[in-house]
Amino acid sequence: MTDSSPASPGADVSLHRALGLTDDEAAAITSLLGREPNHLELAMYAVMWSEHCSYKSSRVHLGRLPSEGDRVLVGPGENAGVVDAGGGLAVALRIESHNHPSAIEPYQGAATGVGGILRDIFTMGARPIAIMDPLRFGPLDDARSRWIASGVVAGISGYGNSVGVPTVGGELVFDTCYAGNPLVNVLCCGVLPADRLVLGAATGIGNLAVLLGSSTGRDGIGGVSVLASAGFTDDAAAEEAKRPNVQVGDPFEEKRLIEACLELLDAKLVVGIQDLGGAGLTCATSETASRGGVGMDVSVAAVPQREAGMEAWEVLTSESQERMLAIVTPAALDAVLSVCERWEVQAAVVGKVTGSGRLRILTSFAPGAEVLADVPAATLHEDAPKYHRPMARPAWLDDLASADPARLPAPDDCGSDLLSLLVDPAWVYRQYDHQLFLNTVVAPGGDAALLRLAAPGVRPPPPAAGAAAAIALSTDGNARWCALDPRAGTIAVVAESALNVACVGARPVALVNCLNFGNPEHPEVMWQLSEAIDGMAEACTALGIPVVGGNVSLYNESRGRDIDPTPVVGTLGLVDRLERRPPPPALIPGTRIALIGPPAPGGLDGSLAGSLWADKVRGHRGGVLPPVDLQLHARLLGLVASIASPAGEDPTSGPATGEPAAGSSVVGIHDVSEGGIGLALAEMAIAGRTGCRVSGPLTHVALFGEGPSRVLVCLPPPAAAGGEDPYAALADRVAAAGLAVVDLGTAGGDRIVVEGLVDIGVDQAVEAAHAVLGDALGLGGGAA
Amino acid sequence: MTARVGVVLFPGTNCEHDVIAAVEALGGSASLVWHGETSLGDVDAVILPGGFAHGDYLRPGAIARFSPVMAAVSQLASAGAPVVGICNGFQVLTEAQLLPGALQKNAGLSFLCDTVAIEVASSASVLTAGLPVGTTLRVPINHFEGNYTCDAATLEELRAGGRIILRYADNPNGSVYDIAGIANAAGNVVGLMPHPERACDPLLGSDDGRLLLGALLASAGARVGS
Amino acid sequence: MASYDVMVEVALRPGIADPQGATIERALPALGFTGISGVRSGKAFRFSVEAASQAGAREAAEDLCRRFLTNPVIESSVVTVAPGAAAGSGAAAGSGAAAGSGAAAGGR
Amino acid sequence: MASYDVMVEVALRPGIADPQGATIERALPALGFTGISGVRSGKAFRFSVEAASQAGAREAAEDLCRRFLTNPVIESSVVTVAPGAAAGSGAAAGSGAAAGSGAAAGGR
Ligand SMILES: Nc1ncnc2c1ncn2[C@@H]1O[C@H](COP(=O)(O)OP(=O)(O)O)[C@@H](O)[C@H]1O
Ligand SMILES: [Mg+2]
Repeated sequence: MTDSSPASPGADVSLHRALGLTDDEAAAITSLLGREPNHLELAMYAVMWSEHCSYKSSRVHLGRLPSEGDRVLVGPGENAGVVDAGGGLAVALRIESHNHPSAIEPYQGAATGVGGILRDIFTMGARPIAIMDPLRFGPLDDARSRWIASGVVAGISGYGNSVGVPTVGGELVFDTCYAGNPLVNVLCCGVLPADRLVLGAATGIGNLAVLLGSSTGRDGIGGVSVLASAGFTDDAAAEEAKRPNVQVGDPFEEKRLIEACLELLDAKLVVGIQDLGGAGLTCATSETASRGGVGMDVSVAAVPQREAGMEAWEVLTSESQERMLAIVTPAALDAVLSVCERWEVQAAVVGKVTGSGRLRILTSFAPGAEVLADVPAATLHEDAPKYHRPMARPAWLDDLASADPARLPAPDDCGSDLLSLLVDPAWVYRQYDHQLFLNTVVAPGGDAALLRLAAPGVRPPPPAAGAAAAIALSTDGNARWCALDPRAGTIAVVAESALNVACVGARPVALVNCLNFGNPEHPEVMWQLSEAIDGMAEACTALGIPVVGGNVSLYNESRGRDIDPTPVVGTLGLVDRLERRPPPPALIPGTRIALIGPPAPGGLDGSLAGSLWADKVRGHRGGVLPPVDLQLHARLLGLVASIASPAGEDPTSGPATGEPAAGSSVVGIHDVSEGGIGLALAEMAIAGRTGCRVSGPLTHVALFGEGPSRVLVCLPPPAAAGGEDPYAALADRVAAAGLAVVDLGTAGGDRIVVEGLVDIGVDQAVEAAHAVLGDALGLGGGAA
Repeated sequence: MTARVGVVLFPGTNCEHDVIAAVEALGGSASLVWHGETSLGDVDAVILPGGFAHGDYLRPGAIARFSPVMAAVSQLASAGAPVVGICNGFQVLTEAQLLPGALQKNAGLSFLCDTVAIEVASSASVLTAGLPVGTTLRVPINHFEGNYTCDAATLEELRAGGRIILRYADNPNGSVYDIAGIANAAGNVVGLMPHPERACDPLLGSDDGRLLLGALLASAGARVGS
Repeated sequence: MASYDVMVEVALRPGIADPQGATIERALPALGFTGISGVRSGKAFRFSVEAASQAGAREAAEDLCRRFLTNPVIESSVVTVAPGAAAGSGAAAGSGAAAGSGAAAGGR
Repeated sequence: MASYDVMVEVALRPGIADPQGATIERALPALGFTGISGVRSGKAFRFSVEAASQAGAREAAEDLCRRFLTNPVIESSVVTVAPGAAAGSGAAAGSGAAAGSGAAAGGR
């Protein structure tokens, strides 16, 4: 190359370090290019090879997750996983974290997190139909944590409602380990006709790359902004670059972008499409080119810019929100532009697909334009380093294991302990539109969300054999468990998530995960990550649930302390027939309450290791987690899904008789998780505004103990079930599945009574659960 | 005869498909009308559905009321045909001054999505015709700006004229006089914050909304017949 | 034609309930603020107007307030106009409280 | 102690995207408004402060801005203080554009 070769760098060896690249990485770039990279090229590699974009610390471990299954149409590696739902429909699923942005500007951090995950879904050709928001904050007595929590909830509400996608569930956890570093994870699920599936690949030499949506500003230039302080630009720009890189979400732009993109895809006007997320245009252009095995020429001048005087590296690395890159044939361009015009979506041809395999950044498309960067496209995307970072089992785990919480003093009053554990997340989810699209059969508040499988513009599946009628979604994580034993804890988390889905009558078919961990340069953190992945792999393999996607969020630490390991999973379940609402997680007056669980001695009791009670009441986090018997758990999932099934009548039982299906006499159901049987009973009492009188659990350990594979059910008395004893019928099925069942007592009245341990009013419980969040967060959480 | 309902789509509207599904399930026919159209086409009634027209930027309805289609909506309203604004649609109708008053932020200063009890307070509207006063319905609400506000004289006029058609049993948003829905003097232009289309299937928790939308289709159908 | 910087303050009319202002006021004691009362919340807009004169710019801005930026049922506005420094920027920095006494636009 | 009327204008920092301002600006031509550009949207608060001096009132108001009314990461504020006419009212009518040049609180 002669005149048009990229400007050569100064002899500035510190630049790559300032950009976050190691000396070895810089050397690798030089050898890939066969020459020194220039500043722009270095900036592009820096963002693409960042932990966030390249998964360089986690990639060597993620490969151990099982990702194959009959229903998996698209596994990890694409923008979202896609699962075949039968009947010509598919479900796209993806989870992402927006932890760090939310710590700085909670509202916009969370809002842009929602925006980003939506784009991952509609870029696959799917109409987003549901959002979930697993949230973790510092304790409510910390003013900054309250400010973050209320801002995050407002941001999800503000963006999700306005963009017109219902938020149907999530999690809400307050824990000291998240003070200063909240976890804001967002899951999105979409529906598409299986034949509309598009991938983010550029193909067809001569095709055009069209940038859709917002203008590009200096948003989220992040680490790259140090370029300025390295003397890359003049002083005024250096000053400007110190502005915190906060992005502002525009749900209205995103809504128009969704409608425009789905219309383009429906009309088959694009050959590939990709959202712009982290690393902005650099990522979208290099990934689409790399996946398509082609090259691309990109014009900086063609990119609509929101601010004057932007440098090429700013345009190429900006993370301005609400943008998409569509690959279209020249013949389709006019049609594409007219769809965009109708939806008032800005569209500009910024790139051209070439056969060179190289990503070239040009000042413009005019003849004689300068080439600002010229790199093999695939190297940005595929040649990022993979690190086998050192791992070490934390020394402190032995101490934690020997700190047996069974030796903690028993409560003076189990009833008041129970009241102190209650939190009603309704204060949060009442701020979310969870009903749009008329799909939400089980809204937030149940064990899992249950949605009709349908969406505007996507025909509902014909009632063909094998076509799912509904989907169930649950997100789950438990850092208390994972801190004691990341492998066993993650197994328990996957087990719980699958059970939540079963409780609304679904069978789990796929899972996505968001691995929130501390600093990967700490060997203990890498060990935790590796163990969690092994645990997830073991549980998913045993339960037959492929992992179709995920996200890794590292460097979650504040004041030098890593967060407890927090793998969060989102489980997708399918339901074949949907004719009634599944049993609510509520006590129903006049019914018998039974506990289903493992038959092993003590299996129904659980343990206080890593339990909510030990932590919240006694400030104790220790012990050895009870193991999960995954074979038994798989049988439990099948049993629970069938007794909770929302199918009206059992199609296998011959002609319709109007009788409930065998086992469907269960009228209330709730799994037992955090807080043990005590909390599960109280939650059911609150949901049903009905008390209970149960004998057993007999001790506070059995009352608050946590352990896997347990479910509470309500059964009508024999008289109401036409004389047959539902308990006996259930006991037969439970025994056949190799599980145990015990009769705990009856539901009714206005007091929650566990003989010898608890006697509190249902009203008291309702009030206690209700007051927590409103009191703490009601005034906007107070000052930062 | 089947009533034909035009459902107006502004950029940012999101309940249009739900409204169409509900109208069709009740035997009506429904079609989308793009906000940039100057004509509503052949329709007997029009619904402005919920959502966030133009992102609710500035104020809900503030930009939407300038859309070309609004002149046609206003004409249809003067001609006496049913015009119903649901949630964001109600906000658009007040901004367009087809209905009096304004909708402010909820008193609790947060978005509210819930299913609430509302009572029919007047049968003198296309949406409540035939429903006895006092009938209680369970219908979802879903809004941030649903706190109905008007001056004392307007409130008196609304009360005296039987134009307050729906009231909350337990006021969720601070609306004056627990107002959930109002009508114009002729009863053909109606605005309400609750979403009847979300209450048309027992599988989703309530089908009380069928009574309201059913009344609307009957009113629209009656005009066709006459 | 010259460029003028306009600031519009939109406030709720007296007598219209202001839950946001009231909520802020209620939160203040817990934050250690005392002696603050009568909190009212409103909106502020800044923009540039091309006009032949400052009076022309004000007229355009007041028309915009009346027809668009306020809902006269509940809101009133105050318009402040100043000769534009650099056209098109319109950010708040420094240029607050310019000359000209506020005139309520968007009449009843 | 005396009462001071405070006006706080909260604006997005320059460079931070303002979707609301941009949407309003895009809508203007259809409404027949031309020559208006650079629309930025913000918030306005008015309240009364009891303080020993005008400087004390300003200090209290700026502290409130920093700690509560703004997130300095994306917003800046301009505080205007004037001796209170009638304490406690604080509505926008008439009292706009008081003396005192705006000083940016919630600094970098
Ligand atoms: N942040 C949130 N957003 C929406 N829904 C939430 C949120 N947090 C909790 N929920 C809902 O509240 C219910 C109870 O949550 P949780 O106790 O975490 O359920 P489980 O223990 O069964 O996993 C679930 O339906 C959940 O979806
Ligand atoms: Mg559960």
